[in-house]
Amino acid sequence: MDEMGDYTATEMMIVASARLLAGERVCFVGVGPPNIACNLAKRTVSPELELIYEAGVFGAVPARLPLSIGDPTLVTGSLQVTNMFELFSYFLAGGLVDVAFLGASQIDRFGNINTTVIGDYAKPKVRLPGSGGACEIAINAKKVFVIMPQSKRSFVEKIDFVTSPGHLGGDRPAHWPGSGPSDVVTGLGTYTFDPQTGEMTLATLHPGVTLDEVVANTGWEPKVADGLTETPAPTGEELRLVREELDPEGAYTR
Amino acid sequence: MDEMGDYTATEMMIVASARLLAGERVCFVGVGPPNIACNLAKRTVSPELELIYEAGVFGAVPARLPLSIGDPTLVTGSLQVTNMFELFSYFLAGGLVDVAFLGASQIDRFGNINTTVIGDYAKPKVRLPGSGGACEIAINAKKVFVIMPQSKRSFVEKIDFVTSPGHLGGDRPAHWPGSGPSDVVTGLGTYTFDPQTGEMTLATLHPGVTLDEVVANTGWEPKVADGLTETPAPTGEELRLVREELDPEGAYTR
Amino acid sequence: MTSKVASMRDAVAELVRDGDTVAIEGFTHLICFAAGHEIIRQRRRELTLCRMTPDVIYDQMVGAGVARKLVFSWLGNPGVGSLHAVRRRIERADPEPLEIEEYSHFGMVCRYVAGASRLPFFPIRSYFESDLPGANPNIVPIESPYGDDALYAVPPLRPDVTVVHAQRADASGNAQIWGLVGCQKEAAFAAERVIVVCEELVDESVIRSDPNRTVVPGLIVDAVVVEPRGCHPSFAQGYYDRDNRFYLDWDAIGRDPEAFDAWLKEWVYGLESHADYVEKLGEQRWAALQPGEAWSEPVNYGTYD
Amino acid sequence: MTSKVASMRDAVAELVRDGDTVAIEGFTHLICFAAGHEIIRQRRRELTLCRMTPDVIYDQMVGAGVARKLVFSWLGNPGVGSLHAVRRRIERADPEPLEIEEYSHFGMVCRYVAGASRLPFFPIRSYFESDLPGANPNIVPIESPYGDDALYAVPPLRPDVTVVHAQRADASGNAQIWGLVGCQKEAAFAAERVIVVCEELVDESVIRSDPNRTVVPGLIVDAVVVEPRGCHPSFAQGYYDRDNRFYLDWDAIGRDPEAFDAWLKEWVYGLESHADYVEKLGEQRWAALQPGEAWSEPVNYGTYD
Repeated sequence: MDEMGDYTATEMMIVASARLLAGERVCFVGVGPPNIACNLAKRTVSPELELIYEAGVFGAVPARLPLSIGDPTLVTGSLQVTNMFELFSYFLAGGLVDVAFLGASQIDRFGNINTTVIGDYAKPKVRLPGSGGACEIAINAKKVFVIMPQSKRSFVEKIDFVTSPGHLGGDRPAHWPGSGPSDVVTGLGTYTFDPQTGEMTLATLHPGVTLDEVVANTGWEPKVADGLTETPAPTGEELRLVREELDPEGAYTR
Repeated sequence: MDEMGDYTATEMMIVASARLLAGERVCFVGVGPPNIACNLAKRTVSPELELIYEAGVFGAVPARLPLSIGDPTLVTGSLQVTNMFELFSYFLAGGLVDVAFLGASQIDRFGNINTTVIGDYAKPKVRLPGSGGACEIAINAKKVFVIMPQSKRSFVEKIDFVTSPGHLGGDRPAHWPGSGPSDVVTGLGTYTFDPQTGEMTLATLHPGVTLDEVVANTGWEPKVADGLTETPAPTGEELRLVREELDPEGAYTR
Repeated sequence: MTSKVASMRDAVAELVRDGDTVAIEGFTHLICFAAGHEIIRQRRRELTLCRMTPDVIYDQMVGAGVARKLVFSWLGNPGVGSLHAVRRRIERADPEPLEIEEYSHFGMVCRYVAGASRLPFFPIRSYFESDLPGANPNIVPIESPYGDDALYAVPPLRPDVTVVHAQRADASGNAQIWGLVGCQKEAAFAAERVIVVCEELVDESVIRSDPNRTVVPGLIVDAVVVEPRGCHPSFAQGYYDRDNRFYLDWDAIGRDPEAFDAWLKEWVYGLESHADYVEKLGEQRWAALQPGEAWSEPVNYGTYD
Repeated sequence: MTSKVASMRDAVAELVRDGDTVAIEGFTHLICFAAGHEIIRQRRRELTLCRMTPDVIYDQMVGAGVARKLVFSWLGNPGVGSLHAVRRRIERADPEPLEIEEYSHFGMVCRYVAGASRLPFFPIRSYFESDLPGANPNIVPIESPYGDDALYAVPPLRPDVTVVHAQRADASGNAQIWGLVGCQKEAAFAAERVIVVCEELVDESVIRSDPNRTVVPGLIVDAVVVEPRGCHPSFAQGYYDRDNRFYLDWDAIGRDPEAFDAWLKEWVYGLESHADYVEKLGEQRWAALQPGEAWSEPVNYGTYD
C-alpha cells in the first residue's frame, strides 16, 4: 500500500510527525499514527516528551500498540490515571498541553477541521464520528499538529462543517488559549501556516512527490514556501524503531 | 457543668437531637455534639441512618470520638472518601442530604444564623470562624437541625451578620433546594418553626426548665406552641450509650 | 445493610422503562454490554441513549430498535471505523429516523458534572467558532460576570438510569473501579436511578479496606448485579483484555443489516442471560483475553483507637 | 527523568517569594507545617495566604508576620476554638492590620477548580440571602443562560505556589495520597509553582503500580522535598495520628503574644530544620502518635503484551 521506495507513505508521515516533536514537552495524544509518532519521538528527537492520552492516562508505558484510544496497556505501569472531567479541565483547558495531534476528514486552507459530516448536517451524506475532544483541543492546546491523508476530497476550499476551529479566515483571536494548527503532515508533504495570513503553506515535499501532485490533490491554489525543500527520508534507525518496536505487526504502517 | 438531675444539659441536647433523626436517611454531620447525636441515633431510633462527614467521608465507623472535623479514625474502614469538590457538588448540592446539623453563635426568630462576626464586619468585636460549609448546607440540605446553647446573647432580635440563611423574614423561597431549619435544640428546650410564618416556636421544655427561663434567655418575645410539653428525659440506655460508648472520656458531655 | 443484589433481568425489568434516558458509561473501559443486551432482550423502546462514545454497544442497541435518540460526543468503532447501524438511521432513516444531540467530549463530561451537582449549566472553554453550537442549540454562549471573557455553556444531563460496571462492589452497591475511570462517577451521581454491575461481589470489608478507591457509594445505588465478564468485548482492567478481534469483526456485521439481525438473534435474543453468552463465547476465547498479574502496592490506613 | 528532590530550605528559597500568593492546603489532614515553619524561618513577607481552614499553621505564619492577607472559608482551631494571632490582627490590627477575603468552603473549593481549569468564574448554588456577597464583592450573582435560575459566581484562585504534602512521591513529583484528599489536587493544578513534600520518597515503580492513586502528576511539580513527619501536629493517614494535645495546648500559646513569640523562637527560629523539630519533639511523643496497621486490599492492573 502506497509504497515509496522502501517505506510506506504512512511511515513517512509518522517519521515527519515525530521530528516535529523535537523540543516539545507535553503532548496530548490519541491512538494510531500519532501514538506511534510520539513514541518514536521519545526514542529519537524528544526523550523528555511527556504524553497525555485522551483516555485519561499520564506517563503511559504501553507494552503493545493499542487498537483503541482506551486500552488496558496504557494504564498498567502508568504514572497517573485521571477522570475525564479532570483530564479536560485541568490538563487540557488548564493549559498544560504544548501540542496535540488531530486528524481530519476535511481541512481548509486556514486549518479549520471537519470530522462531523460530509454534506448537510441535518441530512448528511456521510456521518463522521464528530468532535470527540477535538474541538476543545483545537482551542486549548498551545499548538496543533494535523496528520491526515491528502486528496481533493480532504483538502477542500470550504469544509462542510467546522468541528474544530483552526485559523478561521486568518483572523484567529490572539486571546484564545492556543495558537491553532502550526503544522500539517500528509502523505505528500508537510505544511506550516503563514504567521500573517494564517494560510497553509507547503513547506516540504516527501521524496518522490512532485508539486503537480500536490496541486492535483488540493482543493485550492496551494501556497508554496519560497524555500520549498524535500522532506528528509526516514532514516534506517527511524524505520527500524517503527517496524520492530512500535508497530511490529504493521497495523498502521504497512 | 450544668448538672440537671443526673445528666448534663449537653447530654439532654444530644439525646433530643438524636431522637429528631428518627426516620431520616442521610445526615451531613460535623464533629462534636452532632457527631455523638448521629451515632446515638444509629444505635437507637435510626439504625439505617447514613452519615456523610464534612471532611469527605461516607460510611465512617469511628473507633473513637474525633476532636477535629477531620480525623484519621473517620477514614479507616469507611466506605468512601471523596474530595471536597465532589463532596459539596455531588453529595450536598446534588441533593442527597436529607438533614444537616448546624451550630450558631447567633440565631434570630426565623432561624437565620450568624457564625461570622460579633459587631461590624469590617471592625469586628469578635471574629468568629465564618461559614465553613454552613452557608451552602443551609441552602441545599433538605432540612437543617440547629444545636446551640441558648442565652440572650445567642438568641437575638437581629443577628450581626447573616452567614447562613434560615427562613429569612418568613419568606424563604419555595424553589430553594432545601426547606431550611426545621428544629432547634438548646440547653433549655426544643423548637420547631411555624410552617406559615417561619417563626421559631418553643415546642418542649427540658425537664426542670421553666418558661420564664426561656423568656429570660431569648432576645425576642418567644412564640410558644399551644401544646407545650416537657422533653422526655434521657433514658438510662441513651445515657449509657453516650457515656460508655460514644464519649467515654466525657469530652463533650461532662 | 439491606442487600441490593438482583439478577440483570430483574434489575433491567424494574429500573429501565420505555422512554427513559439511559447512560451506560465507560470510556472504552468497563462498558456494560451485558446490560445493553438485556435491554435489547426485554425490548425496551423509545429510549434516549447517552454516552460520550456510543461504541458498539449502542450500535447494537440502536440497530435493535430500543432507541429514539442518541446523545453523544464521538460516534465510532474505536480504532476500526463507523457504527454502521447508527449511520443507517442517521443518514437514511433506515429503518427509521434517529434523533441526535451532539456535543464534544468536554461538553458531555461537564453535562454529567452539572447534572450531578444540580447546576443549571456548566461553563467551558470550547466551541469557539465551531459549527457545533449551530447544530445543537443547547450549546449557548455565556459571558463571565467578571469581564468580557466569553465561554460556552452546556446544560445538565440527568439520566433516568445510569449503569456503571465496576470490578468489585459490595451488596449495598459501594463500587470500586481502577484503570480508566471515564465519567462513570459523574454519570452515576447525575442519575435518578443507578444500576451497579460488578465482576466480583465482595464483602463490605474489602471496600472498607480502601475507601479512596470507591467510585460510587451505595447511597445512590438501586441494584447490584453480579455479572462476571459482563463487559465483553470491552474490557475490565486486571480481569480481561479488550477483545479487539470482536471490534474488528463487528465492522462487517454492523455494515450488513442481515448479518446484524443474525448476530442479535444468535447472541442476544437466542440466549437467556449473559452467563449463556460467556459460555457460548468459549473458554479458548476467554483464555486469550486473560491478562497477567500486576498488583498495586498496598497502603496502610492505620488503626486509631 | 530528572530528579526534583530538594531540601525544604532550598525549595522555599527558590520557589516562595515575597508578595506571593501561597496555598498550603489539606483539610485537617496532611497540612505541611514543615513548609510553613521554613517560610517563617526565611522571613518571607507580604504573602497572601490561602486555605479553606487556616488552622494553627496560618495562625503561626500570620502571627510571625509573613502575611499581608488571608483568603479562607473557616477560621478556627478545629475542635478547640479560635486562632488568636489571626484574631488580634483582624480585631485590633495588633501588631498590624490583616486584609481578609472570605468565602464558604464550597466557594473556596470551586475557586481552586476554576483556577485549575482556567475558567474565569465558577457557578455555585450557595450564598442566597447571605451577607457574604456583601462582605466580599468578588462573590457575584449570575443567571443561568437557560432560564431564570439564579446562582452565585466565585472567581478563580491561582496561587503562585501551592504546597502539597503526600504520603509518598517519586523524585519527579508524582505524588500519592490516601485518606482525606481535601482540595489538594485542585490547588496544585491551579498554581503557577508546586512543591510536593512527602513522608517517603519511593521508586517510580511504586507509583506506577497504582496509577489511580496518584493525586498530583510530576508534570506540574517544581520541587520534591522529603520531610518525614512534616505535618505535625496535623496527621498523615497511616503514618502518624493527629496530635490533638498540641492543638489543645496551642489555644493558650496563641492567646498570649509573649508565649507565641517564645514558641516561635523555640520551635522555629531556634531550629535549623524540620528534622530538628522532629527530634526535639521526642520519640515518646511520636510513639503515642503511631497508628496500628490497616492495609488496603491490593488490586490487579494486569499485564498486557
